[in-house]
Amino acid sequence: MSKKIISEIRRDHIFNLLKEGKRSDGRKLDDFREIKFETGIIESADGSAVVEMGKTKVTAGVKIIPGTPFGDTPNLGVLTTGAELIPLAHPDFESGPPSPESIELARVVDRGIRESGMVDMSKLCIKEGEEVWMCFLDLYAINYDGNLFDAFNLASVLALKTAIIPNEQYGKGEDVPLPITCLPISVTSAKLGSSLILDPNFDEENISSARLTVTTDDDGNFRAMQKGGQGSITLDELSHCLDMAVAKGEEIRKLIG
Amino acid sequence: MSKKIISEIRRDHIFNLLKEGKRSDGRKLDDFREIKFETGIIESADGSAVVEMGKTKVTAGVKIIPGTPFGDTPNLGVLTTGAELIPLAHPDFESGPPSPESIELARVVDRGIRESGMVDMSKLCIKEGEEVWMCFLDLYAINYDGNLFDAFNLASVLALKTAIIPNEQYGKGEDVPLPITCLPISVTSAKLGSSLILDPNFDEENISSARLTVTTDDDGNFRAMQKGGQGSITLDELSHCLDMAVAKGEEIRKLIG
Amino acid sequence: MSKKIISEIRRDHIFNLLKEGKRSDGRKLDDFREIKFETGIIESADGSAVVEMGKTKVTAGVKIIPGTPFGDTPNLGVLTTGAELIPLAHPDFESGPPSPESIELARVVDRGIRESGMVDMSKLCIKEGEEVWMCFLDLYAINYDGNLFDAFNLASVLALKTAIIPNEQYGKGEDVPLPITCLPISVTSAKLGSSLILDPNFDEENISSARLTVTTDDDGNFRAMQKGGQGSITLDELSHCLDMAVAKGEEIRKLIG
Amino acid sequence: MSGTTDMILVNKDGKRIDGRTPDEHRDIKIEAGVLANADGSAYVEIGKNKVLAAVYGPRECHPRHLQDPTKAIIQCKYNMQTYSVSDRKRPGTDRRSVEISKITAEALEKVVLTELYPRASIDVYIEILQANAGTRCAGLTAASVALADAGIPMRDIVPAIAAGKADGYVLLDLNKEEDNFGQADVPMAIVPSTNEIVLLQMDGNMTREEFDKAIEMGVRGCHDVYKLQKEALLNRYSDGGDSDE
Amino acid sequence: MSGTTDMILVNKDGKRIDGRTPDEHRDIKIEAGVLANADGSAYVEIGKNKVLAAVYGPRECHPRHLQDPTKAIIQCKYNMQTYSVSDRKRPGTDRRSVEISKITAEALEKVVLTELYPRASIDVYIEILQANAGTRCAGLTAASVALADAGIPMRDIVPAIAAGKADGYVLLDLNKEEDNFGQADVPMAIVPSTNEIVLLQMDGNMTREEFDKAIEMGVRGCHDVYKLQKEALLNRYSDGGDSDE
Amino acid sequence: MSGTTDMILVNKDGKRIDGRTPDEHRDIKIEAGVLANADGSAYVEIGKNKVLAAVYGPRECHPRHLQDPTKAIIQCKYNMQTYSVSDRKRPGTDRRSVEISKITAEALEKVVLTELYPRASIDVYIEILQANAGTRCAGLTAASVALADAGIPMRDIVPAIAAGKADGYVLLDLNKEEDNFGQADVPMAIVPSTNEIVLLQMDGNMTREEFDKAIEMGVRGCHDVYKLQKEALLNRYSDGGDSDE
Repeated sequence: MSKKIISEIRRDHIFNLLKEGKRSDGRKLDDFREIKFETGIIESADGSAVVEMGKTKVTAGVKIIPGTPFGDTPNLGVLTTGAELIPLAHPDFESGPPSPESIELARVVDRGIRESGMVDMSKLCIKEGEEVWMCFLDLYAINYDGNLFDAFNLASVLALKTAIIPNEQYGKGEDVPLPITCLPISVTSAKLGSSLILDPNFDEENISSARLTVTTDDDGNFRAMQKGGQGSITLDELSHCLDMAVAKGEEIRKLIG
Repeated sequence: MSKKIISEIRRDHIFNLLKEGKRSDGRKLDDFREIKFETGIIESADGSAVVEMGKTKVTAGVKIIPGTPFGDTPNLGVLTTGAELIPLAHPDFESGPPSPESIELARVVDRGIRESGMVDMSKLCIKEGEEVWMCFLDLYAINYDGNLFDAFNLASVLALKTAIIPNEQYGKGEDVPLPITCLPISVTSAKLGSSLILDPNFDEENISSARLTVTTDDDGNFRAMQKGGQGSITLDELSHCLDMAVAKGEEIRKLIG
Repeated sequence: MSKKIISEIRRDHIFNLLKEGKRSDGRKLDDFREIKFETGIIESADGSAVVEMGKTKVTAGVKIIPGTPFGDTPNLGVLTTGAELIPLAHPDFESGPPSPESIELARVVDRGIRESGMVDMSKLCIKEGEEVWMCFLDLYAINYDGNLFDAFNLASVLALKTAIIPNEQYGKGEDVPLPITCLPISVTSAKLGSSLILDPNFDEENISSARLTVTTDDDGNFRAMQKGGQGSITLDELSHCLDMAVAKGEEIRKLIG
Repeated sequence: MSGTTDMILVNKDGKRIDGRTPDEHRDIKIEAGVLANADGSAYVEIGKNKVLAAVYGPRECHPRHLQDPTKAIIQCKYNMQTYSVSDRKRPGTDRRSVEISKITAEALEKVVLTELYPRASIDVYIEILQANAGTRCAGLTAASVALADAGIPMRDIVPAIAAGKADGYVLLDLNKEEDNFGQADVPMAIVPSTNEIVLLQMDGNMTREEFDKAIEMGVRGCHDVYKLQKEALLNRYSDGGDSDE
Repeated sequence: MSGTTDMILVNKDGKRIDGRTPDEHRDIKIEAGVLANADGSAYVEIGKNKVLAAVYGPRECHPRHLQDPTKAIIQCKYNMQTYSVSDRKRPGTDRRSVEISKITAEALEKVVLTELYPRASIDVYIEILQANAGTRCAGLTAASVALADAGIPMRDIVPAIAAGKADGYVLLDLNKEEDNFGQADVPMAIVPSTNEIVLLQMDGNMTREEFDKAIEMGVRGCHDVYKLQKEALLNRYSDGGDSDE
Repeated sequence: MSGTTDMILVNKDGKRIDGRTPDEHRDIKIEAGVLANADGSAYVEIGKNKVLAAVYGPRECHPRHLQDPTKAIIQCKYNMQTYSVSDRKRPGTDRRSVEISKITAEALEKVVLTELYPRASIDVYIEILQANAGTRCAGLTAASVALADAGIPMRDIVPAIAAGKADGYVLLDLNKEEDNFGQADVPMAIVPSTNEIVLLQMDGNMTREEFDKAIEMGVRGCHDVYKLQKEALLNRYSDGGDSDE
């Protein structure tokens, strides 16, 4: 993701359209691309989902495994989130240890899920201090065309929402759904010049100066935020981003509800 | 092993001789170089061997240590095989993490030993589910002049064949030999032009298009195979490789028996 | 630390002065720079110290944590020493895995502490074979202007000398001081031309041909030594280094006693 | 291969636990051109295996010291996703993946006209989304279609399939149970136009007779796979395959 | 954030456990020019946090493939020393450090005139000597002063501070207990001359109203920090700051 | 060094557990030119230590940023094989190996005419096949012979041996038991023609008097080793040493 090159002409084209409140793919500033999703696509996972936002495509899978709780939370389950920007998904992605970009993605998605209490960790205790369910949430970019934050967040939420605790496999009784309390939805604004747009595609992302990801819960409260990029956002812009995040978050929540 | 350079003249010489069924070192196509070996060379190992095939020289050592069995095989010992292409052995070898070549070597050798059941793993259980003997087989190239597959295989078989389970060291009674059921022998054919030769030296290996390693057991049955190289082998060539592997395998087995 | 460049002029200047028995900063050959130190600077550590020798500045911190003893010393505590040459301290220092220089520094400091028996490891046993106190001693270069060996050694000794075993934190009774038996002090000589000097600064270190670090205990006996550098030292020079190490060691011991 | 079980893998009528005859492969689905960014791509299902392959290149070769002045090199990366197997796989490259990547790249070298692109790299990425015995063959099958989809000149397309042995029978295309509790596995890949072998591994225990039969079965299986590979590429082009570029 | 406790973090009189009012920051000490070798440096204490920052550069950019022909890049490395926290931290970079390093560098980009130094690197090192909630803000505050101390042309200095929520109150500059047992944390950094936000994170649970209040409190807190940053730089120069060069 | 034992390491007659007198080294066997590929090589046995050394170079220096325009650099890699010690050693470089590699390279620098080969690297590989106290000295002794065998111009050959202390006696060339349960170890290496010290380490507990005695003993021991090094090189050339090239 280091060297994102986009021609001057394409850049100017995007900025000229934005001045008229338009986007190069015909969307309004606060439109997402078409969202498609499917769950349960991977039988070997305990929960899985594929999400497409336009040409951006990602998968999420959850494996739920008995393990030892952390010393300071002996009665809580554990959530671990990883994101892989595999080279299959984009010519700029490289093999090797996780890049700062993939680490940030995983941590922001994780934060939204964790802070919203989406998964009721207290119900994942098998034996206090000894055994709890550990949820390994792994995210893969399959085709990258911008806005991995929201695509990964949505795929994660769908995979967890449909996940099954594999009690049978471990001789612990019947399989039950993972206990879910709410659906945290992230909405990412990108700042291009003085315009704020939602769900930036690859070209838009490359010429944006700043990014704000805002994750809301079912009540429209804020659970996680992350500003990125080398630019700044004004207090007014912040306010607009929050408004959009609440409105669009509700819309997406309904879509997958 | 990445940049194997051999002069055009030497290359042509080898190919010209092969057309007459001869090799540059006077061998017949299905001749091995002289094999020398010695066992018990390293007292700190529980089993060890040095093998020379012409100028190729390798060592193998086994350490046998009590450890925890894998969950799905609670009553079986464990075999772990590593191969190191240390820079002492050849100017092309580099320090650092294992190369794909060294990983392939270790895995093919391991496969022959494992699949032949050479070591009776069921006799390596100390206490079911809790403690078994773990055999760490480590291979080092000392001087590399081709055909490490067969040299490593032979050194491994010799080291295991003469290995002792160190019961005394761990207060578990008397030392006993590692339980051995058979002697898997690998025979590697290299394809140069349309000729198939055994035990290729460094120059021959470099100009070969494909390689087939075939490991047989005491009955001449097949236990492991691995095709390598960027070329192909025809079905007729395959058949010839199998014939040679059985015949030469028996010969080598007698040599070390 | 690989490329240490110093101008010819500065180099000649230092050597010319040394011929007259003088150093560029006015010190005598066997003078240390002014030593300043402070302990207890980091409340989150169980022991800590900052040491300045001229412009060289280092910190040491100790964390003392219950852990499992090594199998062959079931009733002894454990000491682990690490040294980090962080890029904050000098433009030549780089991020990444420990360099050979930092490993040597940590190991030489560790050796002096360990071999002198400074910390009475037999008193760090909580339950034989099961639980002992593990002392993690971590050293950081804050500003590097030569002679990290002695600065790190001194900071380590001060941090350990003032360290507290955190019994309370782990519900094991009252906090007590770490049991200290003596104060090992290292004194490093550098050879420049035919001169031997103590406490070399960065410039002196760069043009020195050899280095000898000598660690003595309270009785002036030798506990650890390490020769470094690509030059040699004669037997007479060795004798002089030992004399200086004993005399200066005693002086520094008094300073911190 | 060394597993033992009381399970009957092939019944008296010669039927396997999933109802197949000994020389019958599992259901195979191949789709070409499934990814927008990659120069070529393919999705393959063989039984419960789900595999994606992407090709980027010919492009500049990194790291540069691997460049070959006479031809393109093929670099392959086979990766099992963490949730593709019953026990979660730790992320990152393991020794098995390194070996499979190496032999897969070697198998493809034979058919790609690498000499057309000196100094370049052709990068093949294989992602195992779901694994159920036979992923290396599924991966190579997919990679081969992805190379063709990328428009890279090739002498032929490489199909791959495994033969093997279970309950004493020589069988085509082992499923998970046959692989775990069987007696031998023989993954292989060929150049269909000449029946030359470009990938061959074997582990287990086979007599010469059994092995010869396995090879015969495998070659036939490869030709079946080959047919489906060609169909997938035909579909790709007749569907107006460049729609998502 | 998800901790729960019986501890009363804000009492009936609106006082916090360390005696502060909700909109009061902890004691802050800032010193510029504390290291001899670095081109610029600063030491910051915010409550019990102790942080050192050093700047080297503009200098040649390593690794070279990161060079930007149009401007300098800012590379930041945030590092927690092993003994800075109650449980010993393993040495080396962890995922949290990588994230903080990234957003810190991005926050500084806005104010540094990087376009003056094409192809160069400006390297910022932040060492956490002691951590007690708020290290990323303390680190960025220190880094900003260190950049100014290095004489690198900047549009403005960046101050940072966190707002948050505990016991249902919106609070400025959470301490360790408020961070552990509170309901939200909002670290932020601004460009004081314009109040533009260059760093913003949030985790926990906040209504829009609470969040707006937190931002307002944070902006004011940043201006307080900014004042102390400027004082530190003034002291540095009036003290004859280049004494230790 | 810190071990304690009831074992009597030196008896009333001044004899050690392996029958040696205090100033007697173990049996030493040195052979030069034992590897076909290396430019120079040597095999050394000292007691139960078995060590191989190989030299490649002068050759192009990798990585290139280590090149010195004024001379060759010596790069050394000391490696303990996994089965060389009683507890299996994990493969790969550990901190001890890094330190030994560093001081070994430094010890060799003094005698090699590195100024003859600007920008080049002389690579020394030391493999410990079997370890029994004293491997660093055995390794350096072997490396020195391997350098001479490679025909690299040298001022002198470097021999190495350890002195030490056990049961209160100063002893030459500690064996495993003396090393484990003794009171001090002093590995050293010299330039025989001048008795200059090029490697010196010490750990344990020694008075000045004991240390002086250890150095004296060590210097004499080094001269014994030196004699055997020269003999090995003479044998190598008289045997028609280039036979296996």
